[in-house]
Amino acid sequence: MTESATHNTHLPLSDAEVLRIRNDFPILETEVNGRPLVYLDSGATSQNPLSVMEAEQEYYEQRNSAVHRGAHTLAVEATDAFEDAREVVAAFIGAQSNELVWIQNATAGLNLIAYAFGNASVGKVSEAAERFALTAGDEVLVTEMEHHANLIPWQELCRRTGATLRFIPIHDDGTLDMAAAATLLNENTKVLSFTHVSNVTGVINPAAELTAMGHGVGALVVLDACQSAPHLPLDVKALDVDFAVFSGHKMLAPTGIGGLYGRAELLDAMPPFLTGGSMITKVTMEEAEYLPAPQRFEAGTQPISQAVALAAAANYLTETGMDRVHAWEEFLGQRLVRGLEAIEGIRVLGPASGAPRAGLAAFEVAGVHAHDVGQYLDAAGIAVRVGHHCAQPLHRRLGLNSSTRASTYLYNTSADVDAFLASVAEVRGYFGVDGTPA
Amino acid sequence: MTESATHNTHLPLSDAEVLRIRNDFPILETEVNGRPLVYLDSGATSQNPLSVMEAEQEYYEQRNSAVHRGAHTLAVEATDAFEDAREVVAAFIGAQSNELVWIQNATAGLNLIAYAFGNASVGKVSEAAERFALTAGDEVLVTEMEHHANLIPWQELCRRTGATLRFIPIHDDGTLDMAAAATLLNENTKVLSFTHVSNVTGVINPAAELTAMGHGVGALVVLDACQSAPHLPLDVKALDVDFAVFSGHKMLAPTGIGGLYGRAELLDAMPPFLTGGSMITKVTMEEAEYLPAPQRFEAGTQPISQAVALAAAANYLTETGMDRVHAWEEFLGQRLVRGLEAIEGIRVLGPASGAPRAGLAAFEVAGVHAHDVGQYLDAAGIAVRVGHHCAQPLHRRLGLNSSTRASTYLYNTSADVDAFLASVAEVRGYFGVDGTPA
Amino acid sequence: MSSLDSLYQQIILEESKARRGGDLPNDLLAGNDLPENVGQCHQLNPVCGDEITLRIETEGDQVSGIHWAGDGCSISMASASILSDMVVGLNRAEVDALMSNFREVMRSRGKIQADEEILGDAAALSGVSKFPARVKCAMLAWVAAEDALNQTR
Amino acid sequence: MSSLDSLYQQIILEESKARRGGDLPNDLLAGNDLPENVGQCHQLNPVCGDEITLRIETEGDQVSGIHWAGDGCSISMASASILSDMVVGLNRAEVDALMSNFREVMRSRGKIQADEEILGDAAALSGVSKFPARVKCAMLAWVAAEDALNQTR
Ligand SMILES: Cc1ncc(COP(=O)(O)O)c(C=O)c1O
Ligand SMILES: Cc1ncc(COP(=O)(O)O)c(C=O)c1O
Ligand code: FES
Ligand code: FES
Repeated sequence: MTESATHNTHLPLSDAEVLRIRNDFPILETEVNGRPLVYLDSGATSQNPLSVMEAEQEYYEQRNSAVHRGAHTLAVEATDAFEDAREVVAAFIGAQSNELVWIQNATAGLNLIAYAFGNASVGKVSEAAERFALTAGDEVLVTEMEHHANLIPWQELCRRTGATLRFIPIHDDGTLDMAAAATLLNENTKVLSFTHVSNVTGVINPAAELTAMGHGVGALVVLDACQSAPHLPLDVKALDVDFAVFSGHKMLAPTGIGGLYGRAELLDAMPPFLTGGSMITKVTMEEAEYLPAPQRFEAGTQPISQAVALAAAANYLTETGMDRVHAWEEFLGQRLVRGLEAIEGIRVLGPASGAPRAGLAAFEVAGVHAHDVGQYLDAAGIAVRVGHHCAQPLHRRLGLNSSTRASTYLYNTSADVDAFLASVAEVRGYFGVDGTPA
Repeated sequence: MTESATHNTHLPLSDAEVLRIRNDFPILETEVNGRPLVYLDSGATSQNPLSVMEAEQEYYEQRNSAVHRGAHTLAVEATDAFEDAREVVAAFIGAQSNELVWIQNATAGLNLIAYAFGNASVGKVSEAAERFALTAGDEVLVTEMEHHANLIPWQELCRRTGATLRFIPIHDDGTLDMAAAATLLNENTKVLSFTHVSNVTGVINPAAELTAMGHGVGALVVLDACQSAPHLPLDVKALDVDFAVFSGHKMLAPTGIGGLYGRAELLDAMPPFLTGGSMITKVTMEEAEYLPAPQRFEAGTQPISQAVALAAAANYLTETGMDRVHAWEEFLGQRLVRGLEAIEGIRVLGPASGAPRAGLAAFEVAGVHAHDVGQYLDAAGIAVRVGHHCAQPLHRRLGLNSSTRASTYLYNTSADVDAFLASVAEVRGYFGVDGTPA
Repeated sequence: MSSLDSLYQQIILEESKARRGGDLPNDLLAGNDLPENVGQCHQLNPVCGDEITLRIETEGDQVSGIHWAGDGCSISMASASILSDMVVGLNRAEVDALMSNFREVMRSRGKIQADEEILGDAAALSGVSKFPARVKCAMLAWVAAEDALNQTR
Repeated sequence: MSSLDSLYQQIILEESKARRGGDLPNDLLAGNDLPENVGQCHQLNPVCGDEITLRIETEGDQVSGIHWAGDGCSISMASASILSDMVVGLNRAEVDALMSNFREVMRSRGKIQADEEILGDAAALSGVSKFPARVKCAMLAWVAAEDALNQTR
């Protein structure tokens, strides 16, 4: 076990404890452009602790094999590791293990749902699958703050089925217009899909309330938990959502793995998406019969070692304590916003300081393009994300094309935030747009 | 660099050199049930050399980041690593790098093709995409020896579009009935999809000839290269196929990664499959415009470290020499079959000894169920695969439900084969079905 | 005894060839129009594709007959054979008790010692519990029997 | 000079604000009904979503005018501004030579030293070549110009 085992989970996180946590993350010790790395891009992808890398290494050195297929010992051990991982990760989000489907990433998970609904909408399908079918007149409702991953799959589903895509608008401060949501939801709404936390504004949507509203009109409710599962205690049962997706690489795990939660009853009724080996019972040249969920949705050789690594990451987070992680990031998020608000020429997207937000902040620098801001910070060793963050409609709504985003995680200190703020304060001067001669 | 760098690539592989190669594979040194592991299940999944594990570890310790998105240094380095990997793996199969799409596994790749064709078949699509559209009257042609991964996606595509699925039958020795192929191909055939090498019989199909026949009637030709890319020098351009798929975990790389080759012209014309971030140019709440290939088919955060690892695996194989790997496995394959033919009560599926086959052999043991055979071998530390190997129709055609399969790779010695044969010779006696009292 | 030998005990190998009760005729496989006192269930092991169709006949509270058709590994065939022999003559409560004991032993990963008093010949299947991948084999006929019995009145 | 300062040389910062040639009116963005001697091209940088629409007017073999509209980072704006200033007055062969030299320098990852004799003010953009993620920024206007010029006769 690495350092993390020594955490005192009774106290809130502190800079001192974060410094201990950082020992588990070798990449955080590297230098960039001759400066110690200040990694503030965990909203895009997070870094992996040693225990996660070791879990994967151990898997390849001791029990790598195809799962659910062989009678030999390695295959049994690989299968155990794989299914144990499912149990750990399912528990991490409050689900049962038969309700967790492995996916490549959240994007694939949202596509899985949209395509399965699409498959229920063409040709002969089972009676159970009919509830997922969409036709002209049906509506899919999303929000104006969605990541492209929770928007385009629905656009394409609507294109294929003739259903109509609608969206809940946002207020100027980035929060969702709940009054509009109430008006837009109606008996034609078959699907309500929304992000738990915005990856741009840091807004935390009232997920339980929205879900209840969606269920009130009989809609299936899909939660994009990409920015919540890694950062706050997530309980899909408590929220009562029907589906949820998240990506491993945003929560201390490798790329190539993620999770799709679906209520058991729904997963079992839903038609398959990807087809092939390991998800069937009986196959003839003419047709195939499918296994129950979750196997029905796991065609072909699965990302086994990545699932094992994701479970190690979930364990790392659980051992640290998700409530502590959340509280620490709330603290960092407020520090970010307060600091940015104090710098001239900066406009923070989303809620002002004091209002609830996740541990991230996107902003505009008057007169300096986001890519130039990012480049300046990079020269100081500070890694942030620039661009539209896969949320073009949201940026357009807020009147800009791109922004700069700093996003924190459990391994960031207040010193990271302060170094970032100090650098941002220099940007307009460097580019000669602060009124002083350049 | 590990041992492999010292290979003398002018000589054919030999047991002595294989023993050196084995030093690169830590798992091959483990014991199973108190006996040294004899791993003969590479047809299901292969083992990873140190250089592959190190490449991934190095990635996470030094440059893990989101690609194609950030301006910061880590993001640039991750993007370089990711795109360099694409170049290496594309070159490995004789393709250009813009013709290689990363996929989770071969199954996902075949589904990608089938769904993209399906998407070209509904609603308004671009003119360029029309050539992929299928309707009633169109035909998709596969073979009777396909893995479920190259069968069910086409069944489902046909179900959705009204097209008809046909198949080329096989001879009793497992080889393809080429006369039937010639008859079945006709101007309605829009797609011809076949496996390069059978994962059950070891038959190597005449891919270039079949491709020319398919093109002769204007069909698009898809190659399932799962069992060829890892084991023989593969040149998709020389074969002239339109699409090809393969899985990294069968070629010394981790799970969670594979490659889809598509002729540049086709990939650029084909509609997208998965949609979301990183594959778009412009997105509004109403619609999206898509990037050219390969990005168009790579939605969301990609399996970046796995791509880097797959490139390391391709390098390992190239340094060893694919012609040498192929020749060695031909030798092992013949040794397997000759040995099995000499044991009473064994029926080998596929071509008899002397006839060409890949380095694997599946067989039936008279009176003993395949799972019992596998269990017996496992107790001796020998890992083989039992079951239908995701090819139920092929097994049914050969008159059985399941078989036992031994499959070799570059790290197997003749001693591995001999240990396996010695154990197989004991099986019928152990289960009391050889006529002698048990 | 090696763990392989504890899996394939002599009695297992014999029972797998005896296939007692394995005499359900083909024309009854569909299981149509069953009278109230007869239940039938088809089970498939998705790992291997092996199948069994098992019919149970009752007289009042008692199992009066078991017939099945199917193919599978020695474990699954021996298990069906032993089950057929043991269950005929038991009443529902006795079958239930037997089932849950058997299931518990099978799922114990070798941790629970089979009680021959309770399990009789089925105790010979306890070696299976150390081979998680084979537990489904041993359970196949039992799951079918449980379901078939539940259909009867 | 730090590599950041070599990227953002004073002249770049100035040109990015000057935006010479950045005067293409909105109603010409569609680029309909262009006469033979006028070419126009729209380019989008997919990494950031920034766009430029650039129009080239020719008189015989010579470029007689450049006008563009667009927004982007300082590198892309400076590059468009410098290009507009340099290319007007050159003939096709000269533009071709300039383009290919500029492209070569940009793609060199800092390995090829820009020749001020050939590249003039555009040599100030050579610091970009050490930042692969920004090369597209510098090339955006140039790719548009190349395409637009190819449309003219
Ligand atoms: C011939 C063939 N095709 C397809 C596959 C599917 O590969 P994967 O499970 O990696 O998607 C396999 C491997 O199982 C195979 O052998
Ligand atoms: C809110 C949200 N949804 C979806 C995604 C897509 O995740 P991935 O790229 O891992 O599929 C992201 C991350 O980029 C995100 O922040
Ligand atoms: S292997 Fe099929 S039932 Fe045992
Ligand atoms: S960042 Fe968009 S053009 Fe430079």
